[in-house]
Amino acid sequence: MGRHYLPNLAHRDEMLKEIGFTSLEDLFSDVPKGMVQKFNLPKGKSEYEVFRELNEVLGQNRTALEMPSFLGAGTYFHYVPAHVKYLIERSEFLTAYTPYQPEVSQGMLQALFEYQSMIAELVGLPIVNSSMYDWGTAMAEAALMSARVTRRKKFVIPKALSPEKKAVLRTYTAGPGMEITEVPWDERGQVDMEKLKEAADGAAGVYVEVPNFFGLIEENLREIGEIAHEAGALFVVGADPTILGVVEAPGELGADIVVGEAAYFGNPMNFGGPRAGIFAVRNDKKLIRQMPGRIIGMSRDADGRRAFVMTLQTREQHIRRAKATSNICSNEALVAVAAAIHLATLGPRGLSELGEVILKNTAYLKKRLSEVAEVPFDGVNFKDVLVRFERPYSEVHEMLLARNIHGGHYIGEHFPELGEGALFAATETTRKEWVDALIEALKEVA
Amino acid sequence: MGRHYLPNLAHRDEMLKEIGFTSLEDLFSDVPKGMVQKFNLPKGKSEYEVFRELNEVLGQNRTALEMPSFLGAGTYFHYVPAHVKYLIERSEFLTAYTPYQPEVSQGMLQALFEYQSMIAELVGLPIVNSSMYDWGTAMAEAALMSARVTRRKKFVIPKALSPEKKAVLRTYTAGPGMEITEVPWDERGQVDMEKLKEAADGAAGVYVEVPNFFGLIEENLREIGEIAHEAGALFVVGADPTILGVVEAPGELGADIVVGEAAYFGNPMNFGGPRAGIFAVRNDKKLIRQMPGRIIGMSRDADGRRAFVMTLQTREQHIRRAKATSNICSNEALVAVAAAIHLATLGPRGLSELGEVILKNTAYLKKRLSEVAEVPFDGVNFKDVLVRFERPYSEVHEMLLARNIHGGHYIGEHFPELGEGALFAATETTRKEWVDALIEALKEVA
Amino acid sequence: WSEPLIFELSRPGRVGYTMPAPMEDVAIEIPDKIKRKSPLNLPELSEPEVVKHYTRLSEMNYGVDSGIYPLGSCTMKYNPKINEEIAGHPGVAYIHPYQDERTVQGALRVMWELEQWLKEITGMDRFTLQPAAGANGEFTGVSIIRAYHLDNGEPQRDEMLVADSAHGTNPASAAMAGFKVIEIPSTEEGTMDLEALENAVGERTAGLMLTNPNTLGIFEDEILEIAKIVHKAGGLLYYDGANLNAVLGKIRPGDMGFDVVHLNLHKTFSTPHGGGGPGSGPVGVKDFLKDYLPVPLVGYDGENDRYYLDYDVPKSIGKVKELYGNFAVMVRALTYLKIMGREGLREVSEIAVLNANYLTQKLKGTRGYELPHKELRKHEVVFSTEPMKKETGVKALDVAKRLLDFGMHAPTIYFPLIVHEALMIEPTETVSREELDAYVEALKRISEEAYSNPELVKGAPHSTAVRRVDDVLAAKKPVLSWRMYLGLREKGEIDY
Amino acid sequence: WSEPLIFELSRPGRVGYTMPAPMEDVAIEIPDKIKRKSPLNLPELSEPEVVKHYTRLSEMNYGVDSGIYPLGSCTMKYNPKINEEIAGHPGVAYIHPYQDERTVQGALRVMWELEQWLKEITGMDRFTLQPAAGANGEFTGVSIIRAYHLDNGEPQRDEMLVADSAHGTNPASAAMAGFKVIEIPSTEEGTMDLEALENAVGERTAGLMLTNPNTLGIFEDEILEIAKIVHKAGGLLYYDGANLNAVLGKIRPGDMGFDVVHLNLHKTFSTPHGGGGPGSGPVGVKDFLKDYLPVPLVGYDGENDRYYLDYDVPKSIGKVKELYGNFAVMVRALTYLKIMGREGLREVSEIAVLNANYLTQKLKGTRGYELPHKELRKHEVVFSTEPMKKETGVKALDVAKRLLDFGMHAPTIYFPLIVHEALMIEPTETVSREELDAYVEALKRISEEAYSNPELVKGAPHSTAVRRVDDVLAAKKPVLSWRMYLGLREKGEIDY
Repeated sequence: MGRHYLPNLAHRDEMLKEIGFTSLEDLFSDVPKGMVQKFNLPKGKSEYEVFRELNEVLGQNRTALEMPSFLGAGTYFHYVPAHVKYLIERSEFLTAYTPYQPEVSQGMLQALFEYQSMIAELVGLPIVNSSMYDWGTAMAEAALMSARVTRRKKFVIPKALSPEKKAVLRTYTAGPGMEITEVPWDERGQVDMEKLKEAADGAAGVYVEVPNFFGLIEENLREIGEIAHEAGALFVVGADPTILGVVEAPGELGADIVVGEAAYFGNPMNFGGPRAGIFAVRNDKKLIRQMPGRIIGMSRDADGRRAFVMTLQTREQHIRRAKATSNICSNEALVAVAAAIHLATLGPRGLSELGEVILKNTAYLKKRLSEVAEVPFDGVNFKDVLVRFERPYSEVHEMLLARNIHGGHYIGEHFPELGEGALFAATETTRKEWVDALIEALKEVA
Repeated sequence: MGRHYLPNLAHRDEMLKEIGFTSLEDLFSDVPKGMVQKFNLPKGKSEYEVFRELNEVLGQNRTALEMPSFLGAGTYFHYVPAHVKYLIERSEFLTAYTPYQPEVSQGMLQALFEYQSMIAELVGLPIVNSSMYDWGTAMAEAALMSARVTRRKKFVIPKALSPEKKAVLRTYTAGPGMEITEVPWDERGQVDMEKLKEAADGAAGVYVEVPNFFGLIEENLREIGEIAHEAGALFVVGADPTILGVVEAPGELGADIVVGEAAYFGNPMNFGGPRAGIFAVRNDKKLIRQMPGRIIGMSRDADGRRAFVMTLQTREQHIRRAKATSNICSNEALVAVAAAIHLATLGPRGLSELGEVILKNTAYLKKRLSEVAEVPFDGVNFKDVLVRFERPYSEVHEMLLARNIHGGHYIGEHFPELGEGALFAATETTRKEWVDALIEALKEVA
Repeated sequence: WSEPLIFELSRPGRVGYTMPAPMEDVAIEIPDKIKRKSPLNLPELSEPEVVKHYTRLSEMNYGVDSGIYPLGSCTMKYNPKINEEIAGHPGVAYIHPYQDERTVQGALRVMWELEQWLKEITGMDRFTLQPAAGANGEFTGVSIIRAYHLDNGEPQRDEMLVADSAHGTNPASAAMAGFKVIEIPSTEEGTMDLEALENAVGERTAGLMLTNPNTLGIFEDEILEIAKIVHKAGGLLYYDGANLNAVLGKIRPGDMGFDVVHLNLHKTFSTPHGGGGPGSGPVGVKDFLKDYLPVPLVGYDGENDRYYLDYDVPKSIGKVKELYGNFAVMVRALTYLKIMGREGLREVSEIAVLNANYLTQKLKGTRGYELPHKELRKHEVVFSTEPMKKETGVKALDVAKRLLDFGMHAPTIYFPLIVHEALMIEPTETVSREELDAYVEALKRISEEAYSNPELVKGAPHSTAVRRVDDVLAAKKPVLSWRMYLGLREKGEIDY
Repeated sequence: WSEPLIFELSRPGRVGYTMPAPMEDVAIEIPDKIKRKSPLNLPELSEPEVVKHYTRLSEMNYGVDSGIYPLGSCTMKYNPKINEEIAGHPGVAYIHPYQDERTVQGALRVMWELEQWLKEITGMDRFTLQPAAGANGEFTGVSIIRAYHLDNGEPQRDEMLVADSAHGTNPASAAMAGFKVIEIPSTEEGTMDLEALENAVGERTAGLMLTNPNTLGIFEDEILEIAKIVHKAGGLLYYDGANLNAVLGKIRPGDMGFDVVHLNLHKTFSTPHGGGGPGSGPVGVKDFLKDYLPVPLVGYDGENDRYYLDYDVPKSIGKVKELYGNFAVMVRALTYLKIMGREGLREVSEIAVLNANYLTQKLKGTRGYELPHKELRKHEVVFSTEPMKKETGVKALDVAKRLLDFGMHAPTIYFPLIVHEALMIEPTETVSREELDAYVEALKRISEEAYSNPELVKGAPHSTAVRRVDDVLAAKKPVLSWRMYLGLREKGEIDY
């Protein structure tokens, strides 16, 4: 099967003859004898059969449309307006590659420039690349970049950070042998400022997030930045961009680098991927030179008209090879374009409103959860809420699942000091009746 | 809600002022007092809420993907390749209107010309319009056209015809007061040739279908055409176009007009709509002049290059008004384009293969059904098979449904002479395991 | 740029399809006399080639997403993408119309809910959703009027009155249903001439078909008087819903005195026009006509919370289309209605009317364009380029073609017939002020060009995929299919 | 044509969104010190305007459906639409990665099945699907090599060998993982210099990264010897899967002696490139390396017919990306694999190689184009326009730009670095013979133009949306966002 994708299959012999070959084997005459194999693979199928088969397989998944879910912890169910999906499925966007020929790629280039521009407004820094793989790899690359810029090897992170991101950071920093230092949280769940001060000493970079892993809005960003800068470290902020309509742009609070997850706009959960990492820096030549990733710039064409093009490529692997600022080549362009389209749709009012609705929904979830379990930290939550249960969370989870509710994400194995802790999350898509049903169920089981 | 579709809502007052109005009421000052109403309608909702709500409502339908179904009788589950759906959803096609300005509508015009051309090859007649609403209305318009051409009022149809089509025909022919004569089937389920001869006398048109309503391939098309022509009537053939890879083109068998259902290609069942009626005629000025519907023609542009344009419009309502050949204006252009894309994908081999696979699947279904119930007619079936049960079919149906099988379509109320008759259908999408499960179930219940 | 015909791209041996294997591979013999023997000259292409071909064709087509598309009487509003997403639900595509009602409750509910919205919007008491398009709806409506009079023992009522500004479908539909068509003239104000109407009505009057606002975009402000005249004469009042967008959510046809209404879901309710279809043309009637509606209707049994198909319509005219209508279009319309809601729908008509009047006022007074009839318009406006034609030779057609050069779609032209050299402009509520301003600017510039360089305008368009298409040649030498083309080429009768 | 920036289309007050109401409308106070005070300068548009803007931008972009796209080393094959349809299933979009395994069995099964295909195709024993792209996969692979040597007590193995024709990502990835990069030269035949390799390997050798066929499109016919040399020195062999399309379904990297392989699902397995991403870069390893793979792997418990995430990977290098990889891309690749099957995959490579050689032979000998190295190619070919440059001043860049004027995409240029003025052409198996012929014709015509009217070629492109873009200016005066643009405009530093 698959011959419907191969126009020249019908002309194989004629074409071979035309160029002086007698058989297909001639084309593979440079392959050592015996290396060509028969493969033990299934036969091809018709499109209809594969459609039915994969529909059935994927239909086994129980989706967030079928089952109330309170999962968050880095992946959130946001609504993606239909026009965003339609637009990025237009094949001129979908099937193009990296815009190596700007003259026939102005559409993608301009869309990515717009992505960079809108993210710049959100984070308060003017230089944004056109995407990393995800928030975690963007943070890891920020750590590597901090080391290159400062020629130091220590990177400071909060202890209250996603285990996913910590794992990525460790793998990325293993090669250059960087040291990762964790700063614990204080009794309010915020970064412990005293401990941070100690840790910042000699650091290449200091990293904090807003909100933090427990969903709390980190309040002392500006002070943390000052501490980092005093220590000669870069101040790296990880921001959930959906909060930036209500929380100050990290760039305005002193951040040198901002990373985050662009896929929260315009992209569905997709079982965790694809995503798109935000990567933004201050307008500082030293920083720009060390920045990873592809950047789109505005320029002129031969007639003097505005045109867009990939720029500052001398940082990149295809030019600098082993000395590049990163190995990244394929990035997450289409994810970034989807985010841009969604952001253009939201505009300033939409972004504020989105932030407000999530704040309110999270507050309601938190209030109701506190009726049935321990909610250890006060402060304002955004999306995630940390809850502690008396009985093993696995039991709570099973009982919720039996009631067709997907509860929160257990984090006890990564944070044993929290006991049976789990993160429950709300977004703008969460419905009040789900929360009420959750609380009813928890009253019975927790 | 809905303000996101209304760019100028934000500028209402400025714009009013700019053109010298003081309020919206000024714009409606010509409306009689008291006529403006408050409507008792629900409030608008966000896109997300409507998405959830309608997903839930539509999710209540049990689809052919979830449940084996043997329903046919004029609507069939054919597979639509994914690229067909993608292409007709491109908004340049989807959102355009009738190509009144050919210079910016060459894409739709050419696609429709290609539709006309491919249908012409299938049916064996060179003149095809760019679609009617469906097969039934196309047949009814063929009856009206026969009357105009022959100045007679009788239209002959087989008794073994879909009740849907009969009902449409009666409504369409009521105005001009046409008389509809039904010709019974013979012991083989084919049109009774003797009775037909009688009925054809004085007829404007004689209509037969291939396959007929019982799924049987009508064998005597050529002879029926000769009878019609001898009687001075037009010979009108209704053809399921998916059969025309294996059955001779009606135009080659003497048809003056061919009608049929184009939506069997490239379009899903959609609960019965939209569809697209095929309408084709011989290359005969007298016929062309009386033909209903929009026709796309090839011409030249001002530079002498090939270009496409709507043509022969003097037959149409927007020019001829009360004297038009039909009132049709909006047709089913996009459905026709989908059919064209699917046909271009199938090509001659695909169309033959489709016909063969359906013949084989229908034969298997028929063979197995004959093990458990009466299959009254021999002959070759295509898609539908008439089956007669001893017990009331409603009971059989209930018991099948309880086993998660959707049985056939009961036609006993329209054809009481058949007793507890039902049509069971197969297409290329029907799976052997469904048929086997059906027969197992029928063995238990029938 | 040009794209070859798909037949010209064909190469023997290529395939673009996959086919599941048959259940059992036994040869089935079709009787020889009916077996296909004639060659099947369909194109042979691989899937990538098919996709490229139709992608390129799509790029040679102007749609609502391409820019302003102010075709008068067509209501080319933005088609929200959420409509398409909902219509793409498997619960739409993969259901068979003869499924047991218990397995299609969702579909029946969609139809039932849609009917409730349409009833409240129009002030009608019952709707059929069966008609496939506006004209199919008109035929349904006038067939109901015919059935009503016959049923009332008045077979002599065989005249249908229509305004001289009416859409061509009105007289055509009336004629199809067996009526004699009587045209009622318009006054200089652009509304129906009441005196002429008084003179026309009588014992043979079956009804009057009217749009309000009419095709000039002018509200028939004496509509109540019109209704009275027709009703008094024993006729019924038919509302052509093509222009409903002007009064949506504000005024109900039912309150204006109409007895039968058809709507165009593809105009007023934002479903896409598909290059000419599919549309959907539901017909609503007042209570006294509901027994004439086509079968089946959709019923709701509240007690058992069950939707059902209702074939029990005693005097039904039968069917105007197979099955239940263009269901996939209905789904889109209901999506739109639920998002818009009460206030949204009202704002639609308000902004549509604002946009049309904004454009009217901005363009008014431009040399060469005349604004006949009243100034106050509803959703659309009809200008005449008669002065321009007289003074420069530039016709409405030329103006339309020149607009294409500016990347804008032309308005409807030469309609309504009562305005010479008509430009019928309906911006709709979904275009922005900047688009309106740019359209007015373009029309003004064309006026300047007409007076300074008329040949430029007469030769337009200059920058489109093809230049002006010769429609006279198309009619004189019909080439209607590849088959005809090959024949004519062979005979040397054409060279394109 | 040009389209304004979305910021330039913004008008205060317009909205393009709808938002569900909050569950409870109580004000939440964010601490003042962290509350947003700086203005949020995002564009304000309605949905129809957003749709029009990005529709127009899409039309200013060349994709695989627009025509031939023979970017060397990028495998721009047709992306079947069925892939998109399957990836659009709600069971893909609406599942959360932390859902209970019992509720995502379908997703885990997709991943597991995909792994089985990839294992058989490559001859590897275990795969991780986590890497987001080829380079991310390379980093994964070399990190595994690094972990392996450390674990074996050989921390001194800090040198990674790469061919001088290698993709830039190879040395970059090796450097990121802490390796010193040693370049191995190519011979005049275009294959690896074995003597140089012999001289380079030693105690510090961690491994060799290689593509086969290499970036010249030439099969490294001494691959078994190469493997022996590296293995004997204690190094491991890494396969860069960018060029797998040349041998797909015919030859397994595992049989060539490779220990680690990364694949590009967006190249070989037909998932769309998305304008630069998302891709997916699974990494497969031989059995002895499987304990170093990132976590989690996907396991299958046949007894209970249950798929699960397996975090029990004793010496795992950790994670190279959050969560499990680009799942929606994997779904597309599996769809493709199931349709193609065993024979289909083999035919892919055969036709891809046929197409590349057909083009090679047809173009060969054309004035100005030189074919260095061996003639027999696999899936791609690298010509040099060095003679043309010397004789006419027309560079590879100019040839590339001129191709755009013919509506065709340019090849990769100036890569691999070992060929001067390189044109690296990879037609793939999904283009037709006519497209190949037209491409050759265009290149021949450009040769004629270069020798008769070189300025025409040097000034190309002439007929694209914009003309040649000044990338030197872009780098000299970086304008990287609307914010920067406004600042520079205000200072008068730019005028575009």
